[in-house]
Amino acid sequence: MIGNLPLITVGLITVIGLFTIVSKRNLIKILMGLNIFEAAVNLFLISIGYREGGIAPIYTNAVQGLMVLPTPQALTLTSIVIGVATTAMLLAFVTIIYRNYGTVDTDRIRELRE
Amino acid sequence: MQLSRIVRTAADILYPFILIFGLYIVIHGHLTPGGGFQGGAVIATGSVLLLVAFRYSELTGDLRKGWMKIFESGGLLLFIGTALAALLVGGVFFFNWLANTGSLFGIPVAFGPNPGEIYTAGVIPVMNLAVGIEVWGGLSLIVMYMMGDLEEGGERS
Amino acid sequence: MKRIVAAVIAIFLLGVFMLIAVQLPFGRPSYSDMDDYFLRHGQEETGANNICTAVVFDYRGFDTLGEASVLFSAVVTTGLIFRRLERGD
Amino acid sequence: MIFEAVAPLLLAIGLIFNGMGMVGLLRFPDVYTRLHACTKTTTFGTIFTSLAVIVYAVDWFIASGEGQYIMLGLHTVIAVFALAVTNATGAHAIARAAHRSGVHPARAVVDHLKGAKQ
Amino acid sequence: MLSTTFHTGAGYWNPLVWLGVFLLLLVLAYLFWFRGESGYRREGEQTKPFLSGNRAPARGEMHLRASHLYWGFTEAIRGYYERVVPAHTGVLNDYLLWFLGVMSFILVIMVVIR
Amino acid sequence: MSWELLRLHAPALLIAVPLVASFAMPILGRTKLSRGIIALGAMALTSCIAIFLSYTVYTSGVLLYVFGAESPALSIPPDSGGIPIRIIFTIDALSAFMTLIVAIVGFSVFLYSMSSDQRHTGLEGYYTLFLMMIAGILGMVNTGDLFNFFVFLEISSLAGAGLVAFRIEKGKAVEGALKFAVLSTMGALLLLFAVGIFYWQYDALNIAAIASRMQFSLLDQIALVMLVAALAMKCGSVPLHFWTPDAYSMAPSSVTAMLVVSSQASLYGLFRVIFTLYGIKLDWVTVGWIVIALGMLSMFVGVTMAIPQKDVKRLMAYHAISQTGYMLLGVGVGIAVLGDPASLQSYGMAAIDGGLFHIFNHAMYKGLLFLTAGAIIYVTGTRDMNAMGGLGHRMKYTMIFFMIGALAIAGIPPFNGFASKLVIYESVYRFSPVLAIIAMLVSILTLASFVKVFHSVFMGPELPEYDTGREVPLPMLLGMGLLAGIVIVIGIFPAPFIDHLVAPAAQALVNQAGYISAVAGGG
Amino acid sequence: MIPFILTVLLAFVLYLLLTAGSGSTGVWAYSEILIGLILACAVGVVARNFLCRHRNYRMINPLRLIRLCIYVLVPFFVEMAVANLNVAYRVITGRIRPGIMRVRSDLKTDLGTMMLANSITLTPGTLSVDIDDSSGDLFVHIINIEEGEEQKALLRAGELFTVSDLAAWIRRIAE
Amino acid sequence: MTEIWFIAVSFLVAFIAIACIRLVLGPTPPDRAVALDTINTLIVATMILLGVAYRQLIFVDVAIVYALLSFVSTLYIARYLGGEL
Amino acid sequence: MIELFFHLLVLAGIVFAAIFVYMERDLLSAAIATGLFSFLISLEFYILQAPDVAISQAAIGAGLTTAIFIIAIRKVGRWEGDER
Repeated sequence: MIGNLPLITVGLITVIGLFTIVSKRNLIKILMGLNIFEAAVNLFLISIGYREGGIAPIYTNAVQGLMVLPTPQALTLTSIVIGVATTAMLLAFVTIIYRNYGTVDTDRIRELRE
Repeated sequence: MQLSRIVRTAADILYPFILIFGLYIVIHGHLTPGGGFQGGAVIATGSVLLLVAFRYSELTGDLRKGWMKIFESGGLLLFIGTALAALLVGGVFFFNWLANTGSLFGIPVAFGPNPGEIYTAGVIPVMNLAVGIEVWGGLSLIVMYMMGDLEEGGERS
Repeated sequence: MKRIVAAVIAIFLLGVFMLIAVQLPFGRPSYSDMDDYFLRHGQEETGANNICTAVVFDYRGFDTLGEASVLFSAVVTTGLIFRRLERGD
Repeated sequence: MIFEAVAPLLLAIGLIFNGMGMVGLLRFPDVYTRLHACTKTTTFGTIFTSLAVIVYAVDWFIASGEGQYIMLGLHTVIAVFALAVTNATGAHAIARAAHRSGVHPARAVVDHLKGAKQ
Repeated sequence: MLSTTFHTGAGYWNPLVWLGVFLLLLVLAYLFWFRGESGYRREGEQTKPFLSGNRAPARGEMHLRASHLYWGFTEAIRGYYERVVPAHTGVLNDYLLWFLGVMSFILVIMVVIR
Repeated sequence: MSWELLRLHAPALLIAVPLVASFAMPILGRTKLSRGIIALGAMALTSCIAIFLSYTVYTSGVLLYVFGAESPALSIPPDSGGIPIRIIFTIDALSAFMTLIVAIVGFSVFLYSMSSDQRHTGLEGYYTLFLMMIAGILGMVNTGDLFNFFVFLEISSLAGAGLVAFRIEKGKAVEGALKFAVLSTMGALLLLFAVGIFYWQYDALNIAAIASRMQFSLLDQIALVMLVAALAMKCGSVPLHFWTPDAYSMAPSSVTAMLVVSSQASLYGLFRVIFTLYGIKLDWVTVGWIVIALGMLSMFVGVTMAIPQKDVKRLMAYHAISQTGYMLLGVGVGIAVLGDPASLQSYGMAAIDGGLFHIFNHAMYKGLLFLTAGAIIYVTGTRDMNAMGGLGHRMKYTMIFFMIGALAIAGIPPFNGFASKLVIYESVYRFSPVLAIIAMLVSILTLASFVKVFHSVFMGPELPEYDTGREVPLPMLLGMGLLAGIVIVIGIFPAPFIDHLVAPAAQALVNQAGYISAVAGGG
Repeated sequence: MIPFILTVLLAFVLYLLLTAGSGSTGVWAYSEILIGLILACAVGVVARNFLCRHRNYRMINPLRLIRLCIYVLVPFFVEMAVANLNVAYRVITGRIRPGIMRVRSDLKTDLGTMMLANSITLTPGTLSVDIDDSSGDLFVHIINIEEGEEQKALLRAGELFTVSDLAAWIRRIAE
Repeated sequence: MTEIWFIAVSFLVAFIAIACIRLVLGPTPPDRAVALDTINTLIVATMILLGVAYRQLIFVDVAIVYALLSFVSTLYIARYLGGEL
Repeated sequence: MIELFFHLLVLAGIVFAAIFVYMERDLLSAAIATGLFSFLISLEFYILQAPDVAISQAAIGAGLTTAIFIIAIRKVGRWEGDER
């Protein structure tokens, strides 16, 4: 139980991120929540690949021993790149929305409804 | 307005350092922590540093969108071209056709912990370089677009 | 009203994620066949000392192509929506 | 071994200075004095903790003769130099931004910059 | 080889037969039309609408616009529309909340109740 | 390159060709001519490869392609504990079926787009994203690896969002794109979370490998819920459909036709997860009823929301939701009887057949309808139906194509919509009569709302404001004509189509053991 | 051309520092040197206009570089140690008397100004806040101004330091 | 012997926690930026020490990346605060 | 044991930073806290023996994400409830 600390953290920040996304009205804040959620998923992936007492999966000058799982790290790398691409694109969208609507409040960005 | 002279001088001096360090990370991707994406992001952060230290309009001579676009596309084409070249030598898409052949980047590596030799790992260094160039172009372009839009006043044209 | 619903859902999801966190034993993966294969054979098959890079660019190189494409499309999108409208429309 | 004798001392010095900086960060009244506290002390403390690492690297290099320890030492030196330059510049940038954004030094006896700008 | 008969499991369906019937109906319609009065004039006073001496509406005004259609239908199930249409608020948070809510709902059904 | 080599490497080329064209586009696509040559050439080549690939799969069974191995069939190396370690494309009949859809719709849409979108700036970016999106959809439907599915889902989502935002002169377009992108990202991240859970339990990412070890523990159930919610959102089923009309109505019309296919690729992912990943170990009654409930809601809410719409593309977007409901209904009935072999044989397979057949038909006629809507907007410059009227006098071909599409979507014989709806009605009636009756009612309402569109757009006197309007250019007509031709042909010859294309796909979907053994037997 | 060569040299030296210890026999492997040269040329192409913005090549002089090294290792380090003791004292006692003063440096080059400003920031009781672009004067936040000092309109840069005059050192290095 | 490194790292992480308090309390954004800058420095020190503690000497590269790049975000914050962006 | 101590502290810092991002109404401060969050996540990756990911997260979180967030904040205004 006490060893599960990273996973518990994953749960906590996932929910914080989701709650930020759901309850905040500011688009920038929503994107920050999305960032937090992304980081939570990345941390989850890294945590499931950790082996107790393991070392990084790099043979250069390493001591002999158990190594942590390399695949989750590869997956996380991919996921981080995707995350930054998404964030950049969404921020560009937000600036265009502000230029056209004069606000970033989701309550007022609802030209498309019904 | 921009940041003070001190910061600009520091940015000037740090820029080549960041560049060579990023290239070091890129090219040593198969030996040390890092790789194409990380190194490319480091180099791109160098461009981002220049963009914050100087005005975007001051940089147009040295940091051009057109070049960055070419880097981006060229890096990706190199990447996918390396992968497609495997079809010509009889492998499968993304087959590591240079590894353990003894030619360029094809020195067989000893198993277990060793200091590492840069001419190993087959297509991995090539792909690292390709991805590094692509990420450099891509991430720089994003910030350049945003800064350029900011300095034009952000009005609709 | 909406905030209450959001709070209830958040608490429920917190429970679910805590359940996941407690169920998984941290630091002791139950299976590791695939990764042990990488650690055993990665170095001789690809010649890279960094197994993580070997996985990224060799074993799962196709994912990396996809990842680079995602970045590329995000950059192209950013360029598109900051473009100037010169002709018509 | 030199290392076992010197390293705890260096680490202790570094940690003490870092700790001073943290106390200053909490205690001082405004941005500028806090910058005084943390920029100097953390840079200095990090230099000392890194010195411990360098001593370790030198020690092991003498003992084993492996190239990786040279690399460790040099990389640490590079990291520390980068840190010194960036820290000082960053502190300057923050101080300038703070002054321009209208944060005036608390309990200041004199402020020439304010006069110079008008 | 290209059989048009299509066994659906409960019966069968052949579009060619249907087309045949359709053609037959067309022929019948043509026959009716053919037997009609031939003295009808397309132009002239005969085709003008007579609105008790009022001005005849112009070309564009005569057109029945889209929102005039199905007024009765929407009016008949007004209670339904009054609930469903406002649910499409156009606010991003609500969309996300719906998403998480439905996910929680399915979780409750799948994991808790079952 | 010899024929045999092409046959061997078709799966790789299928992804590589559009990607290479897309990467080269920003450099080489500066002029109109080079742009057109690259885009249309790459799409034509991709379509040819796709059709060839589908033909190969339908004639010779499941095709494996292992990326990065020495030979394409070396899926499981010795010494790896029986787990495929590399990314594998597992192309069975269902994947081939979806690939065929992408090929046909993609080619028509590109043909159409050659003249419809030429008025805008930034076209090289447009075609870059378009080719990227097609590559993403093709990757989604062909991959046999969960993480790879996530990556391609992101590619198609991001490229799709970029295309939705293409017309930045309207702020609304960016609004639709933002909603689409945020929701897609959320869904994709939840999918990634589920992938993490699977990875933890089974140390595998390949669908077949996970499926062969699946235990349906508590964590698997949670992962299933995450996957179902995320993919149901991506395919636009009520009550997760809110982004759909926003994104569909704001995108350029050619893009919208492709977004429909993108949604259906997500639908494919949903079915793949339920049938192949979980299969018979699933709690099939509950999941089946959940899918049926989503389908019924989608059908009913979609069509009723469509009726009062004034925006022609928004109306069609709601119809897309409604039609997605049919597919969910058909396949949901199949899921609900999955564990009961007798019912599965007597009507379950027919329901799945109907659902899959409807995917194909819907892609064709909905693509056609969106393209005609684009033609109408091209001529009139507005999308408000209240401002339209009398266009039938000048746009005869467009009117005919629209009529074909509208009759097909309403399920009027002899068009293809009728054939698939007939199969769904009959099989669903044997499962639960109420559902079938509601489905028929929805069909009637669909007809009603398309009569409204038809009347208000094409009928009536010529409006003075459109006196200068004329028929759209030839490439647009060709693109629409291709789809219309397929609609008619399938409507008249449904039986061979079902027997040779849809039934193998449905068999492949249900046959989990076959999928697993295909992957496991490759090495 | 000169900027290119300079940048290549700097980059190459940095690369060699980064990869020291790579060779199994010597300090550097041959492959690393070859690749380092190629990469350094690439950096030279990209960054030459930044490193040598003012076409000022004083720093090539090896004497100046040696002086720089000595400066960093001895007077600067001593000043830093004094500075930290000073700050520790202020932190514990809380005895501060802050203010911002104008400091005349007489340094002309950007590099010299930057070094002086950074030295000021890292040395006792001072923090460079702003720079007057026309005259090159620094505005320095001083944590403890001596009684009476605040009356002065201008401080000399050398007065800020306690042990040795760093401003003079920097002038000898950079000007 | 490795215990020393871990003890030092624990102290440094505790200092990071203290700086986090300043980041939360900080009445103005410049204060927060100062705290962020401090945290960066401390994290670099932590990373160098941890790399040695784990006997993974190549981990130092991460610290260099950090030392070089954390500066950029500080500059952006400063430029925004100075009203110059 | 001592490893657990600083691990716990880092994780607590992560949660703390996330909560601060949620609570803060000043978007600039929230962006700073997002930066802090990124740094701590990166340190956590480092502790969990994933240096590749740590470099990646450091470069992205330290340099780029904060930068583009601040550029966007500069465009749309600094306060959360601020309207034009």
